[in-house]
Amino acid sequence: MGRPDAVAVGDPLIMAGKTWRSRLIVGTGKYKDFAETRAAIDASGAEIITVAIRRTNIGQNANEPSLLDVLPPSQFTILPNTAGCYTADDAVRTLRLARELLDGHALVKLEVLGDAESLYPNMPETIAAAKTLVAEGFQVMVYCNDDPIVAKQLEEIGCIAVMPLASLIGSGMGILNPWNLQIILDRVNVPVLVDAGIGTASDAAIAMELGCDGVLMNTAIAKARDPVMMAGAMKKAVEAGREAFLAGRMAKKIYQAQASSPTDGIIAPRKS
Amino acid sequence: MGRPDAVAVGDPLIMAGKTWRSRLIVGTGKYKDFAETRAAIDASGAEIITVAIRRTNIGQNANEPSLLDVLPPSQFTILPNTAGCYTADDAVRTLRLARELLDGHALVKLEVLGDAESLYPNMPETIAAAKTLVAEGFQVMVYCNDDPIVAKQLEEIGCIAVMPLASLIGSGMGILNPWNLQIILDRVNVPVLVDAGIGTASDAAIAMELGCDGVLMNTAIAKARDPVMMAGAMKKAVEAGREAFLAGRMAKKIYQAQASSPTDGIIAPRKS
Amino acid sequence: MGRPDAVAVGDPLIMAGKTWRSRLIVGTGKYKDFAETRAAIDASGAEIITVAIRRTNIGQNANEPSLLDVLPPSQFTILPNTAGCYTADDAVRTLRLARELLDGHALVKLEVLGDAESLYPNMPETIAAAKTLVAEGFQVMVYCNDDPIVAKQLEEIGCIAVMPLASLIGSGMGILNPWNLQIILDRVNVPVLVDAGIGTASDAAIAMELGCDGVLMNTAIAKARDPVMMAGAMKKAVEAGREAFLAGRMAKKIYQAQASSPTDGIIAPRKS
Amino acid sequence: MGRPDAVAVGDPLIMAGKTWRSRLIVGTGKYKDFAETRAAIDASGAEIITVAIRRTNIGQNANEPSLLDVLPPSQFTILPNTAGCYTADDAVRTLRLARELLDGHALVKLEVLGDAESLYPNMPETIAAAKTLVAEGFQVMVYCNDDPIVAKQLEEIGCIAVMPLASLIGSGMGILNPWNLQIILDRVNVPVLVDAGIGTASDAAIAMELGCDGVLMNTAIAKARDPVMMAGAMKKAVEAGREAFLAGRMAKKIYQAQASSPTDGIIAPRKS
Amino acid sequence: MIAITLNGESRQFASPPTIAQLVEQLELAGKRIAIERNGEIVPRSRYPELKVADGDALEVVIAVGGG
Amino acid sequence: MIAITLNGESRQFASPPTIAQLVEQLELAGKRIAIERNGEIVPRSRYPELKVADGDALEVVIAVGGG
Amino acid sequence: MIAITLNGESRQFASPPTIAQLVEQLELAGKRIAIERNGEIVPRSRYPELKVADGDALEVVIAVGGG
Amino acid sequence: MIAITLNGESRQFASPPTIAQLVEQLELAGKRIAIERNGEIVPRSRYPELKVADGDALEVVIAVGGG
Repeated sequence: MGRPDAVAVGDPLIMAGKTWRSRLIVGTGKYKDFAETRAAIDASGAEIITVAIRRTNIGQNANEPSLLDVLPPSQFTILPNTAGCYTADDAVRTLRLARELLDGHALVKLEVLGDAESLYPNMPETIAAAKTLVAEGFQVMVYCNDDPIVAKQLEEIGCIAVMPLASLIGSGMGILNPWNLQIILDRVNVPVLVDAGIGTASDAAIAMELGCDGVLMNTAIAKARDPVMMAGAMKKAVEAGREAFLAGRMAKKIYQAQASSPTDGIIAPRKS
Repeated sequence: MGRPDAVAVGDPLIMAGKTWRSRLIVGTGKYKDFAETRAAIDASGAEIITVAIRRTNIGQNANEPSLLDVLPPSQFTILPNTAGCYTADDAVRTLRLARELLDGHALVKLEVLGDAESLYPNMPETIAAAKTLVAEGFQVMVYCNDDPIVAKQLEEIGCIAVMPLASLIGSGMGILNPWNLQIILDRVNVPVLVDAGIGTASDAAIAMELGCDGVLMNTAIAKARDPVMMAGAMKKAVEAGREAFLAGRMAKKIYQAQASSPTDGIIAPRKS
Repeated sequence: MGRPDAVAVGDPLIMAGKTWRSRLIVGTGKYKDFAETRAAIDASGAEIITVAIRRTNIGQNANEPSLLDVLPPSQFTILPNTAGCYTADDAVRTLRLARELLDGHALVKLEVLGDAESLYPNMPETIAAAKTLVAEGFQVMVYCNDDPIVAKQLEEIGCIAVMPLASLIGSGMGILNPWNLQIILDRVNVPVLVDAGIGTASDAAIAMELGCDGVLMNTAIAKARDPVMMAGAMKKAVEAGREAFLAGRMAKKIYQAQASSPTDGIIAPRKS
Repeated sequence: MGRPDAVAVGDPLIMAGKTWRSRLIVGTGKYKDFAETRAAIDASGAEIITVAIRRTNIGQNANEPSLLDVLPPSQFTILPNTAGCYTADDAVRTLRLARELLDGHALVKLEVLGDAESLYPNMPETIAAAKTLVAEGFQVMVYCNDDPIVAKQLEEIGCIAVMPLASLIGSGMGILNPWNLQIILDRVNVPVLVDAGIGTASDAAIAMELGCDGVLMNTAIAKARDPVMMAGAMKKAVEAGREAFLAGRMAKKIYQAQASSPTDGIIAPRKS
Repeated sequence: MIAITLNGESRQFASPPTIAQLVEQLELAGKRIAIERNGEIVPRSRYPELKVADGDALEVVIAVGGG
Repeated sequence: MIAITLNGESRQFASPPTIAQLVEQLELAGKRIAIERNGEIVPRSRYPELKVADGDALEVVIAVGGG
Repeated sequence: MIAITLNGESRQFASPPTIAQLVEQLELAGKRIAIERNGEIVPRSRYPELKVADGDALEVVIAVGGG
Repeated sequence: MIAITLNGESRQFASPPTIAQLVEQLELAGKRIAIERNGEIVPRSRYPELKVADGDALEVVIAVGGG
């Protein structure tokens, strides 16, 4: 390529004092097997990956490999989430377990869901959990609705990143309300990452072009017909959207277009 | 990156029997100077570049470098266009001059405009010009409206690619009617490239995700605040959109989302 | 209602020197039976109704009532169309038959389709038919694509109204490209009616708010669960959209909203 | 008109045990003068009108007419709001004053804003205020964001209607996220009215077509070039949208359109 | 004995009828119809005098519901 | 001599008036108003008897146009 | 004889094992797990000394794929 | 003395030059150009032999930046 890309010239994502070259965070669920999971995550270039915390199946497959064998904390920043939690209390307990599991790791993704059908976040419970977790020293990246007032409140509580949804988890509907994201970006100083709802590459590019600091996705990659190829597409889409944002797009003009070719020097119409 | 990208694994754009690695065609107008033009085109990775044909300024700056010194036919496929032509006759004469200028080069971009304010194509004149040019052995890539019946007719006339507009030339409005593009893609067998109207990276990705074979743009790169960075963004966006199309996106579900994390093994809610 | 509506204060649709109180033109196809057809058309308030011209079923049901018994030319302006015609010649012959059938009636709807799957108009054939029909003294309302250059050409040929599609016939997709309609409205002086693609009441309102002079629809009413109620909804929607256009909508402001309630005189926050 | 409209056949808006013929609630702010206010409200057909509660200008214009002289409670249901309140406490105090002012009137509109620039609601404060007001016997219609979980919670608290925003107050941006409104409508049993953001007639129609029980607006009417005509347009648009919802719209088909005219009986193409 | 094509179907007649007689036979008298013969309109006024000829292609049409 | 805050502005009185007298002075008698004293509603029925006290914060409100 | 709830299932033991012994039994030794007892985290360092008690509710968790 | 139109401007010559001589005069020799005379292309190979004639309309073009 004719130029060093934005990443190489130094445009890192900075959260909680750490820097990352990739602005794409990916989940590890819904894959066919661990091999596909690993291949897709490698193709995505993600440095941060989310994991869920679940009960062991007592006495079963004690010797099967575990997720963290395939995706070791030595190679990736593991971001434990609270998927499946519907109360502040369950979310807090889950992340305390995660911290113990990961040897004191503090960076976590908080999500408290409202109901199992929509998987829409329950913001009052999320706010309550965020207060507790911040007080306990967690570095909280918080999944939230696209309410700019709530997003600002989560920043004030001490969350290190706010992650509004683009659309419902697993819906692949893309960014349903870019205006709310814009208002959030105008108000919030911590990183804003779009989480949930991304369906294809252009959705990720649009999120970045709005000025978001990153994108988190899982289903869009895992449930593509070719997850590994889609992971590569998402990597490029996030970089393309970020670079387009930094490059400053042309103005939109519904009308009064100006030709890309000069308008003088046209050859003379032939006399008929 | 964890995987060879779609280009490397072999997904070339094939037109008129030739193959190209890049699916991004860029114009050479509206840049600050030739240096910026060259840097942006290098960053875009484009192999085909469009040029306009204009009268020389008699007796002026005889020694200044010319566009084709900066962008030599030995390094790029030069695609002469008929920008500024409002009749079939002027377009045909312009391309005959272009063929002579380029030593018999047959690959051309035909555009016949309807008026200077909208720059919307005049399809009846375009159809007439296409018939003449095909008869004279030109390989015609034709700029057209997004009418699927006309697009099919242009294919039947013998155009080697149809290039419907996304929106008005220079407007940067993006793809205003993806449904028409879809109908064209369902009917036309020659390559379909979106030409005109692309404003930012996600627009290009969307065009490719629809299944288009390529994208042609000029203003979106030349009139970005940083044309070279935007050119790199467009390269990635076109590749991302193409790979997303090939990878097969997840299904959209307005509702009934399925969680990305397993729903069993959730820890027990604490008795209160 | 607190005020005479726009119709009553005099805002007629004027075409070919005649005036109509209703800006809604409705088709007569796809209904359960003639009774439903009549009830829906009455509810719509339409004064102009379209009919198709077809071969009689020789020797069959000679005594069954015919459409024009139920919707007599004495009560409605009958607008014969050329639905089902794929060539200029068939369309011209069909309308000559219609003129004879309707005792020299000159007002007709010209449509020449491109293919049976999309029902998208074939504009080159439509243009050819329009020239012949205008020369033969027909008052041609022409169904067309949303190409502003072609729309202008149809006006110059002498068509008394241009009727661009909102989306494919029978699709109910609504207005897919309002920008093209806007460009047509900016250029064309004869009445512009949106024809085809309207799916529900708001689609009709949007068309009128853009400044269109009227709307033509069939499926949206006939294939609603309750066609008669939908017909009434469409009558109100067309009037609402027209009045909103005439009333001049408020400016859109993505941001910096101004409260609808005064910002002074707020009671004092209580000291805590 | 050919049929009694939906209102006449009995489709009242029922809230808190009362029924209203009109589903359009209008504000009384931003008008040129009281005469325009009254004329527009009459044209709108609204039975419920919102008012703000403000300090009297001590000692000034003691004899000028007051809003409630022009719009007496004997003719309209007065809906006092809490516009300008940024805390639960101020909102509660304002509505207690309103109840006293209106002789014990219990039906109120609660809104607690997040900041003066966006006027986006502060949902945590709104929830707190709603609990207090319901406990004090108010019938609370609550302005809220479009979060379906919060909307359900407000219903459970005992609000008699939830009123999610279409877009920012005074923005006229229309319905930015119809999907969230749909999810709310799927979950909430009390009436759902769209409040804030309506800009023109079609916006109101769309809200009703989604299945909303009503629409509340102020700026779209008051700041139209002709507020009285726009008020009439809004009346028709709300009725049109409601009737379209009840009538059951046709299915959308991106493709495979079916002609509205019969496809048999076409005259034979002429032998050439 | 003559043969014509009527709305795409073949018909024989011992002796060529006038258009008016043909319309009568088809029980279309008094109905709103229009007739094309060999691609040309046949004005209603001429039904009584005009006879169909061997090989004629006739189209007899009415108005039906359409959009 | 007492001082109160009335709609945010300071007011002095030689002797504390009743709410009713205050409303009279403000020429608001018979108008649709409501009054809050120190954060609590003052029922209209009690205007005649209730006297304002030194340091009272009063809010006197009416209904105005609003959305 | 004691009974505990382990990941929602009931378990009996003749004599209360230490957490470490329990982990051994479950063949989870050396694996990345975390344990909550009656709503409180059990630090790994205390597995050897801590004994489970009758009625304890234990949750033993691992990391799995999630979004 | 002859007159031609060159890119829309009038030019006189004492005696008609060849196209090659004209290109030389214009300092365009060796540059990528193309020439149309009276609506017809002039092949580069014929520049040396072809003379411009009185009333000729010539267009001399180059490639420039365009979209």
